[in-house]
Amino acid sequence: MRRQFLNDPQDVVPEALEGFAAAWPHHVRLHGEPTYVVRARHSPDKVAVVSGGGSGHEPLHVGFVGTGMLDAAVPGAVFASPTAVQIRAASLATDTGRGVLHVVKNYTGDVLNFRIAGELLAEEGVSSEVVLVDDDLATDTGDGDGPGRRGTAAVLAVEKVCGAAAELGADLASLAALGRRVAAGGRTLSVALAAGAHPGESRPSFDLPADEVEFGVGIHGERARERRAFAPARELVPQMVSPLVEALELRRGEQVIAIVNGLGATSDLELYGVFGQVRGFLEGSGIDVARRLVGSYVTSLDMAGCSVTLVRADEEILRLWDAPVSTPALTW
Amino acid sequence: MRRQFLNDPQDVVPEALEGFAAAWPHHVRLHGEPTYVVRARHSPDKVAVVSGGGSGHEPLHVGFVGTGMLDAAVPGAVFASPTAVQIRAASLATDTGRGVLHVVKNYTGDVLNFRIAGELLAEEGVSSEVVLVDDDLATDTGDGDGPGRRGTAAVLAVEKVCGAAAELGADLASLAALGRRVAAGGRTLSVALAAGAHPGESRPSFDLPADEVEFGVGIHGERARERRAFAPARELVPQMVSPLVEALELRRGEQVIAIVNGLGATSDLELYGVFGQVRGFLEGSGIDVARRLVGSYVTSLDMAGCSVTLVRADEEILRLWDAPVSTPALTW
Amino acid sequence: MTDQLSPVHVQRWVHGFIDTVEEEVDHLTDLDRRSGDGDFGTNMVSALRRSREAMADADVATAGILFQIMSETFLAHSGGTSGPLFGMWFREFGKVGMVTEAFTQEMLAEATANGLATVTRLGSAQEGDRTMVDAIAPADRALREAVESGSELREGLRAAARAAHEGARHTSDLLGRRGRTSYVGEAALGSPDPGAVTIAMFYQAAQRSAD
Amino acid sequence: MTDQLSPVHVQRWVHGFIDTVEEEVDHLTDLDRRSGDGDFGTNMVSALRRSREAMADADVATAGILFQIMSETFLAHSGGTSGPLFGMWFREFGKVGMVTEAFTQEMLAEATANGLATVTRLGSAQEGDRTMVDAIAPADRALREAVESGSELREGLRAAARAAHEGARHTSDLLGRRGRTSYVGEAALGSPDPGAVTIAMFYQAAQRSAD
Ligand SMILES: Nc1ncnc2c1ncn2[C@@H]1O[C@H](COP(=O)(O)OP(=O)(O)O)[C@@H](O)[C@H]1O
Ligand SMILES: Nc1ncnc2c1ncn2[C@@H]1O[C@H](COP(=O)(O)OP(=O)(O)O)[C@@H](O)[C@H]1O
Ligand SMILES: [Mg+2]
Ligand SMILES: [Mg+2]
Ligand SMILES: [Mg+2]
Ligand SMILES: [Mg+2]
Repeated sequence: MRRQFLNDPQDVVPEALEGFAAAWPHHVRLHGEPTYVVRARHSPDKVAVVSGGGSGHEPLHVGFVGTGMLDAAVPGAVFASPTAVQIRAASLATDTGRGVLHVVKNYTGDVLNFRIAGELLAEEGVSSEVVLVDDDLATDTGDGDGPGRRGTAAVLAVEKVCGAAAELGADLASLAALGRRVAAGGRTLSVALAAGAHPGESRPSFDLPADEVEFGVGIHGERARERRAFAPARELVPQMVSPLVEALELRRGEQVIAIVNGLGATSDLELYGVFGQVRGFLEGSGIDVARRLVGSYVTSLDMAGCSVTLVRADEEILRLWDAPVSTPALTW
Repeated sequence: MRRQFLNDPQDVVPEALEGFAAAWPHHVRLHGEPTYVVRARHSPDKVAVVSGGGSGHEPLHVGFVGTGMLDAAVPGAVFASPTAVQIRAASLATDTGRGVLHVVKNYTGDVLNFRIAGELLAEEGVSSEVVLVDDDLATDTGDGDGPGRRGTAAVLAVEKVCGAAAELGADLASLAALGRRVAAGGRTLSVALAAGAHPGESRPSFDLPADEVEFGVGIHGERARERRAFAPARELVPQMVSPLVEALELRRGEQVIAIVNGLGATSDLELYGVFGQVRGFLEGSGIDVARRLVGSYVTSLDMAGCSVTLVRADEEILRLWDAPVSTPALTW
Repeated sequence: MTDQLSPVHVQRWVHGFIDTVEEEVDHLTDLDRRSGDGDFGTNMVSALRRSREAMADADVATAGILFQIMSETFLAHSGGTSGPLFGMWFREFGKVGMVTEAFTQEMLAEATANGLATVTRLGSAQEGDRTMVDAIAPADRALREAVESGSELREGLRAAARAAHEGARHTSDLLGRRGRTSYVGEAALGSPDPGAVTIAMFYQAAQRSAD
Repeated sequence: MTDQLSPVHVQRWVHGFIDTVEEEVDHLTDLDRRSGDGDFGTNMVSALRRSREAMADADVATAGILFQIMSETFLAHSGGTSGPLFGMWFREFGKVGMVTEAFTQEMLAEATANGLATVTRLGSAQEGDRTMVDAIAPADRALREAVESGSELREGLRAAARAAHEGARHTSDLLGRRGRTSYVGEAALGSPDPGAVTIAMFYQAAQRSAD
């Protein structure tokens, strides 16, 4: 039995957004009809960085609106893409004439609606570029014709790095190139110990036998392609990290940003334990964990699980990662 | 079936602490034997603010070590007080000669061990004061002889405000008075929808029927005195807020800091929804939500639930609340 | 009778289309259940109802205005894959009819061609992939031919409606290669693609409006 | 035989105490199960074993050193309520015996009185609340009397051990008012408080060491 604090399940997103905006009045403003969230302090003369996607992944994306990261976030319904009109409106609201960078997780609906929004914007003379984030190694089929890898927690790195560069005045083309470089160097693997439940539903979206984990799970309650044996963290973590290192062809001496991300119901005790193991594994392979982030940033409602993301880093990326950021969910 | 990312359940706290320290090298240092966490940048000539308690409440307390908040945090085993020797060592490590403020949640073990540590410190010529935080309205029996109200999320406000005042140079006596004032003006009520599970245990610490919530639950997996009917947030939230307003005797025009806190497995969507209702209720009563914090700060492993804390505020408290803070879990 | 679709015709067309979809909502949903996730009918009807509400206050001065309203409504409110695609589809009709009072056959052919281009560009589906494109492409060919051969509007619309209908029917034999139906494989064989069926209804309503 | 407890006696005392607690671990745990959460015996034994390990390397130059080691070990490692209280209890014996080589009866009375004061100050329990205080207070009175009446050390220790034992036994009839046993109420009646029983073992071991 799963229950939540909510009223009408239909209203969960609008009610949460109102609460969110009221909680962070110095950081964000909520716009209604169409719905989007923008920075409270508009920044003149910079490329606008805009992201969005289905709700249920909080703090993503609304939690990253603020100085040094997103200019606007466009939330859809739970696990459903925002509409093109929302995206267009958020982009028009934040465009300063220098164009809009759309950071998009690779899901059919998101890609479609952002692409449409881009066309609508172009007709209004607003230039935009899409950075597609497709880091989920579990959906890497090598099949060029399919939908491609899903987008998950690496989106955080793209938003942070591009947000910082935009703040420093980068133009749209170089931001797009930068974002694509970060995304290309990011891979993620996620493991679920228990599914989350949709608002208002008492059953989790899948059931797992006691001796198995969902290996390579997504963030929309869908099952993974694979189930593996449940095991202590010291055995599960290498199964997650080792394929990432291979896929990115990381070599000794290379630097990475490591993100250990809780999927909703995972305790900090566990996440920090996992991070310790991730770090141990990488150091054992001679890879330098130059930066790291541990916490629940890209969630799947109240799923129990965690993801490990590695993002190849260089001096420019690290400098932008380190640049000041002030948002509800990330501040330094 | 509840499962976690862990190795030997015995090692969960030390492993998490190592991961935590590795994740925040610019903020904290981990000391072993006895175990405690201190600020990476030692600040000279200020009263040290030290807190601690059982683990399983992360990010509390270790997540609040840093500039403008705690100088040290002393974690015990899961749900068990740290020892007096740990507390003494952390206090000696951070004392600059101006004394140590101990912020203590009201639990027998914590109170006892902090009190003993205070006596040990006194013998070594280090002065210390205890601020006891006892905000849990559910355990307010009016019985002067009992253990008194438990300490829960109001500890966050005490640590933030006292941490800021200490940073500004306040002396031990005035810090203690300030902390007691904040604590006296803080009350909390917590509701659980599902219990958490101890590391390594597959069963939650209690089971709830589908139509009931644990009303007035604590943060150690213990049951509440009362079960109430499960209801939409718009009905549950007033049941939480209204007694707080009454207990604090808040009047129209008064200012509060409101903290809506997730107990571990509660999604941001829900917490922000709850905050919206808390705010609506208070505004309807003419009470000014001068500041607010929404997130999972004082948890009970992976418990599904949330707490609402109100802290009476005045200009001094708000000024100190607003003062800069830079810790793993709270930064502005 | 007419070689143009005046605003009155367009109103008949659009409302006729909405009426048909409303009547067939269960059927459409059932088709999506066989080949996807079963939300097509409800999604479509809810967006069309919203459109109808928005049209109530509209000043029907141009041939395109109703399509523009449908387009904005679909783009603003419709989730799923088909919502935005239909939003962009209607948009092409709105654009072509933006400055004039009536649709000529040439304009309908142009809007169809533009719509086909837009939908294929955005959705990357080819004819034969078991999508709405399988109804649009034949209608596009029929209208193009009608324009080239100089046949009259009603003829052209009848040909387009027939072509779209045949195209939709033919999707029963196709394996899905785009959208959710691509996950279902052979299980979808035997029933047509709901998006394609809806396109057929769109041209059927156009034809009827001209009769 | 002796009017002082030399380091050798103290060693016999301390190890005798630890031996007894180890032998009685199941009994003590069972008592805590009846009146609390059932961890008393294990907690106590694990802290005492650690203490024994730490004592192995210690230079037994003063009468108090072993108690100091026990105190530090209990304060550093023992959870629960009794751990830190026993840590502070042993500490008073360590302090009184810090600068001399042997315990006189006066010193034992002083340590007991200080221990009583410390435990009651920290735990806020009064005699009669069903805690270790119910064994300490009678022992304190017995030693105080022995010192005043000038009886010899063995006499005083015998009286203290008897008093502590009687005090502990008497807790069977008490309702708990401090610590976890206060939640249990009447269910604990009929079996004594494990903390008090342990204090009785402590004085019994002292008496035996002097024999
Ligand atoms: N890539 C595509 N290009 C064109 N049409 C598509 C594409 N993918 C799906 N469709 C159309 O969308 C219809 C399904 O719409 P809908 O139920 O809203 O999608 P979903 O529920 O899968 O998001 C299909 O019948 C098909 O005609
Ligand atoms: N307030 C108190 N003052 C003195 N002794 C106490 C107090 N509370 C408990 N004790 C002693 O502690 C013993 C229980 O110790 P322990 O099992 O470690 O406690 P718990 O498991 O309840 O934390 C009791 O038998 C009693 O003698
Ligand atoms: Mg569908
Ligand atoms: Mg759908
Ligand atoms: Mg016990
Ligand atoms: Mg215990």
